[in-house]
Amino acid sequence: MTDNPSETAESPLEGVSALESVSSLDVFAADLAAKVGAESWTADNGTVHVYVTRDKWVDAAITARDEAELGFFSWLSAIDWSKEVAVGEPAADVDNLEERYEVLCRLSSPVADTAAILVTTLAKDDARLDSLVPVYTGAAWHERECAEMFGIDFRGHPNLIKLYLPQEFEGHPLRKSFALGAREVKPWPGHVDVEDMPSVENVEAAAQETDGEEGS
Amino acid sequence: MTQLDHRGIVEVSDGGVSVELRGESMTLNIGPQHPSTHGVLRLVAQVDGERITKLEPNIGYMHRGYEKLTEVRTYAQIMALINRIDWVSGFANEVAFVRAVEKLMGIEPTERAQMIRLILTELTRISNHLLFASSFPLELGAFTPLMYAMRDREYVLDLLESVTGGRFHPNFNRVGGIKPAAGGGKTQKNVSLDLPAGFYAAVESAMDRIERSCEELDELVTGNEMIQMRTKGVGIISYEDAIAFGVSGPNARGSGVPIDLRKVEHDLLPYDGLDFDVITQDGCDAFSRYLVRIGEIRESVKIVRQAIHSVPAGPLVAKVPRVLKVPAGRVYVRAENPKGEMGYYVVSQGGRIPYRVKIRTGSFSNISVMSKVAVGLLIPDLVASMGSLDFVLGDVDR
Amino acid sequence: MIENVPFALMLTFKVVVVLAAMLVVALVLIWGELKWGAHIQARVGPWYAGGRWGWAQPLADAVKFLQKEDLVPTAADGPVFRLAPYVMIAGTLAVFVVIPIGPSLVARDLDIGAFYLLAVSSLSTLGVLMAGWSSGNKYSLIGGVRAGAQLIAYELPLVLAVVAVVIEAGTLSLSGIVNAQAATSLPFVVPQIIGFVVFLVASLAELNRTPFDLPLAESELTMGYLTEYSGLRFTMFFLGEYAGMVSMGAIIATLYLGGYWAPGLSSDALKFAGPVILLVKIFVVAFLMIWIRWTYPRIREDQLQAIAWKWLIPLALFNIVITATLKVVL
Amino acid sequence: MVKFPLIGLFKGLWVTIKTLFRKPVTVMYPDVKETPAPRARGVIALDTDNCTSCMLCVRECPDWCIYIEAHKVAIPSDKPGGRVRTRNELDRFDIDYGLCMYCGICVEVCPFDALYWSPEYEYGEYKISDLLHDKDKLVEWLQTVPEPPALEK
Repeated sequence: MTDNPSETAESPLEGVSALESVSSLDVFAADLAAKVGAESWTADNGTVHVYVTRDKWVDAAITARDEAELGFFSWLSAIDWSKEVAVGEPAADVDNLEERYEVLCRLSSPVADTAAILVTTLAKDDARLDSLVPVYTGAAWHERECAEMFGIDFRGHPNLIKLYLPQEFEGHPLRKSFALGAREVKPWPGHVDVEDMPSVENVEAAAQETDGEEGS
Repeated sequence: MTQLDHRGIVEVSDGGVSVELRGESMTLNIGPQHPSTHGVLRLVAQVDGERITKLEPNIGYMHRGYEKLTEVRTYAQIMALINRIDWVSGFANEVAFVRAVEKLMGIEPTERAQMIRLILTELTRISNHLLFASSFPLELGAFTPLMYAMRDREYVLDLLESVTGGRFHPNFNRVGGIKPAAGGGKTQKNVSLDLPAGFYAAVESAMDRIERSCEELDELVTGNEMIQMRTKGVGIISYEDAIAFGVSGPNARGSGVPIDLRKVEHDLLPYDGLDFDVITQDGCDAFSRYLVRIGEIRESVKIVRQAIHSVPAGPLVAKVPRVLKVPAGRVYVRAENPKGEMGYYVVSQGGRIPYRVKIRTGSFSNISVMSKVAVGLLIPDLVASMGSLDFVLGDVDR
Repeated sequence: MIENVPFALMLTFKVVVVLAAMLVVALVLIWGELKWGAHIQARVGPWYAGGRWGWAQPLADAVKFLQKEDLVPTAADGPVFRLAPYVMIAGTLAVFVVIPIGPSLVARDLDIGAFYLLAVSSLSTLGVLMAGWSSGNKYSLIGGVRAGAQLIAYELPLVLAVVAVVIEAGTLSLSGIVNAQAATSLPFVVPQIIGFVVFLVASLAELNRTPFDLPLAESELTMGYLTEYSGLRFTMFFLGEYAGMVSMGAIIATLYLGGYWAPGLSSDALKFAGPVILLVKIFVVAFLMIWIRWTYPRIREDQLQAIAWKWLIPLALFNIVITATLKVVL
Repeated sequence: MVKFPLIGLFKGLWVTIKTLFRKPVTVMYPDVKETPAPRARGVIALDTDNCTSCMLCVRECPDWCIYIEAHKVAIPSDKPGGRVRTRNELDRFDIDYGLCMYCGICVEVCPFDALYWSPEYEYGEYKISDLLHDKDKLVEWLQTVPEPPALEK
C-alpha cells in the first residue's frame, strides 16, 4: 500500500510519483482526499481508501455526500487488528502491528461508478466514534451491527441496541479474541490416524533382538 | 375537530355524528413464525385497529455469523459457503467473491469461463425473479401464479444442474475461472466440466418457455385489476429514501434510481458486449417494483440468448497454484445480485485464510427502509410491500 | 301425500334427509375443489386416497380432523368458543327448508320463502363473529371483526338483488319463483343479468371466499378466526364453508337458473328429474366459485367496503328500478 | 385496443381455464422417476483400491464430515530380497451425510481418483444417525456412478 503524504491544498497530484500512470481513479481519490482533508489515500486493486482522523469523521461524510455526490450509503463495518488471534491466521508482520480498530464506511454515487471507503482508526481502549445517522439515515442498522460485533460506541445514534444478537448476549463475536464455539467442541478429524504395521514391526523388533542391529 | 382530552375523545366529526375515542394501540407481533415474512423475521408493530403507527423489524433469528466463519476457512471453503447467503440466487453470490480474490492475486480469468459465468448468473437471476413472481401474488392471496412460476422455474434449475451439478448451491466458481475437471486424480483430471452436449438447444427451448411464462404471468397477474388495486400506491419508497437507506437492485430501480451495476462495473463480467437495457419505473410503489422484476426476466432472457452465441473457445480456468496463497491487500468488489448490490470487502494478509471478509448484501438495507415506509399502512398493505421487496432472511442476517 | 305419519317422525325424517344430502353434496364439492383447483394449477390433486382419482380424500380429511386434539385455548371464552361452529352450520342448513327440489318436493313451502332465506343466511355471520371474538388471540380478533364488517356490508346488495327477482316473479315463495320462470320458459338470469352479477359477487363475500376471504387471510392473519380451532370444531367450520357453498349454489340456482325446472320436461317428469337438475345447477355455480377462487387475489378491507357501497348497492337499486318499470310497462 | 374496464379479470379466468384442460405436469414419483442430470451431486462413491488415506479430503472438508482410519500393510516385493514396501489399508472411511453440504471439495481435491460423484438421491433414512455411510456402503454407490456426459463441441 503506497501511503502518500498529506497533500497541500492546491495541487493534490503532487504526491503521486511521476512514473505511476495517473489513472482516473487516482485523480478522483486524490481530489476527494484533498476535499475531505484526509491524512492519506490509496487506490490499489481498484478500491479507493481515504484515511481520516476520528474527529473529522462526520464532516468527511458530509463533504463526500455533498461535494463528491456519494449519496448512496453502501455499508459500514470495522476490522479488529490485534496481535494474538483466537481464530484463523494472525496478521502479516505481527510484531510491529499497531493494535487498533479500523472503522470503514463505503459511500458510492447512486448514478455513476465513483465510490470511496472512508477509513478511521480507533484506539482499542476508547473505541468511540460519532454516529453518521444524521448524515445518512441508512447508517442506523450498520452502526448497530458494528457496535454489537466490535463493541464500538457510536455517540449520537438514536437507539444503539443489539441488532442481531439477543439483548442479554455478552461479548463481541467479530473481535479476534472471541473464539469460535463450534471448533472448540469437535476434535479435528484431520490429524493423520494411520497406525504402524503391527506385523512387520514385530518381525523387525524380533529380528533386532535376536541378531543385534542387523534388522532390515 | 374539537379536542376533548379529559374524556378521551380525540375527534368529533362536523355533525357530531362520529366520535373517535382514543384507544391504546395494540402491539402486534408479525413473525418470527408468520406465513409472509420470507423466513424468520419478526416485525413488532404498534397497531391502531389495522393501521400501523410504528414498526420495528427485529432480525437476527437467521444470523449464522458468516463473517466469523470466513475467518477460519480457506478461500475454496469460503466459496462453498457463500452461495448459501442468498439461497435463491446461489451462483450470483459466488461471482463477486471470486472476482475479488482474482483482483487481489492479479489473475485474469479466461474469456470462456467469464462468459459461462455470465450465462449462469443470468439464469440464476431468472430463477430468482420467477420465485418472486410466485411468492408476491401469494402474499396478495392469489395461489395459482405460484404454481405456474414454479413449474417454469424448474426448466432453468435443470439447466443449472446439468452444468454445475447443483441446482441451488452450484459451488462452480474457482479462482481464475470455473471448475475445470471433475477431480484431481489421473483419470478425473481430464474429465472436463465444460458445457454438456445439447446445452445450447436446451437453453434455447428454456428461454422460449420462460418468455411464454412471462406472457402468462402478465395476463394472470400484471393485468389483473385486483392486483393493481392492492399494489398501486402501496409501500412508497421515495427516490431520496431509496438512496439514503442504501436500497439497491430492483427495489431502487422501482423508485426511479437508474443504477444497474451490470452497466457500471465493467470488469466484473463481460456485459459490455451484450445489449440490454436497464428497467426502471418511477412509480415508487409495490406494483412498479413488480414490473421492474418482470421486465428484468425478459432482459435476462435477451442477454442469455445473445450470450450463448458468443461463448469463446479456450481453457476453463487460468493457471493457478495448487495451494492458494493470496498476497496481502484489500479490495471491494460489488455485483448486481438479483436482490440488490452484493459486495465483498476482502482483507487478506497473505495466507490461505483471509483476515477479514465484509459481506454487503442487498436485502439488509432493503429491509431497513421498512420501518419508515410502513408507518400508516394497513396490515395487508404491509404484507404486500414486504413481499414486493423480495428479501430473503439469509441475505438480511448473514 | 303421506299424512298419516305423525308430524314429529316426519320432521326428523325430513331433517335427516336434508342433513345427509347436504353433507354428501358438500363432501363432493370439497373433492371438486381439490381436483378442479389442482388441475387449474397444472397439478394432479388427490390421487391415492380411495383407489382411483382420490375420491375418498374428503373422507380421509374428515377422519384426520376428527382424531386431532380438540383444544380450547385458556384465553378463550369457553361456551362461545364451543358454540360458534354449530351456529354457523345451523345457518347454512336452515336454508334448505324452503329450497324446492321437485315440483312438490319441498320441506315447507313458505310463502315468504325469499325473506326467510335472507334472514337465515345472515345467521352464519353470527357464528363467524363469535369464533373471531372468543378465540382470545389478536389475529382471530382481527379476522372476526373483518368478517363482521364484510358480511354486514354485503347483506344489503344480496337483499336488493333478491328484491328485483321477487318483483319479476311477483311472489316471495320460492316454488312460485320457479313456476314463474317455468311459465315464461326463460330463467331469470337473462332478464336479471345485473341482479345475477350482484348476487354472485355478494354471495362470494357471504361465504368468505376469494377474492373476499379477508377473515381467513392466510398470508396476513395466519388463518383468521379459525386460527385456534382444531379437531371436530374445525371440521364443522370447514364443512360449514362448503355447506354454505351448496346452499348459496342452491339459492342462485332457484332464483336465477330456474331451480328444478328444465326446458321441455313435463311436470311429472320433473318430479323425478328435478333433484338431478338442481344438483347439476349447483355444481355449475360451485364450479364458477372454485374457478374464481383459484384465479384472483384478495382485496383490501377498505376496497371491499368501497365495492359494496359504491358499486353493488347502486347497481342493485338501478336493477330494481329497471325491473319495476319493465314490469309495469310490459 | 380499447381497454374494456375489467378485461384483466376475464383474461385471468381465460388463462386458468386453459390450464384446467391441459395435462398436469406432476410426475407420479414412485411409479415414474425423473432421471437427474449425469453431473448432479447426489452421493459420493468411494473406490477403496485408489484411496491411500492421504487425509487431504478430510482436511479440506469445510464441515469436518469425513472420518478416516487406516493402518500400514507390508507388500512383499516380487523380486527376492527386494525392499518391503508399505501401503495404507483403510479401516474406516465414513462420510456423515447429515453434515455434508455437497460442496464437492473432497472429490475435487482427491489426488488419487478415489472419490466420485453419483446422481443417486434415494438414500433417505428415518434416523439421522443412519446418514453416516460407512466404507462398504460408499463402495456400493460406485456402480451408480455414470459415464461423464458428452460435451458441447
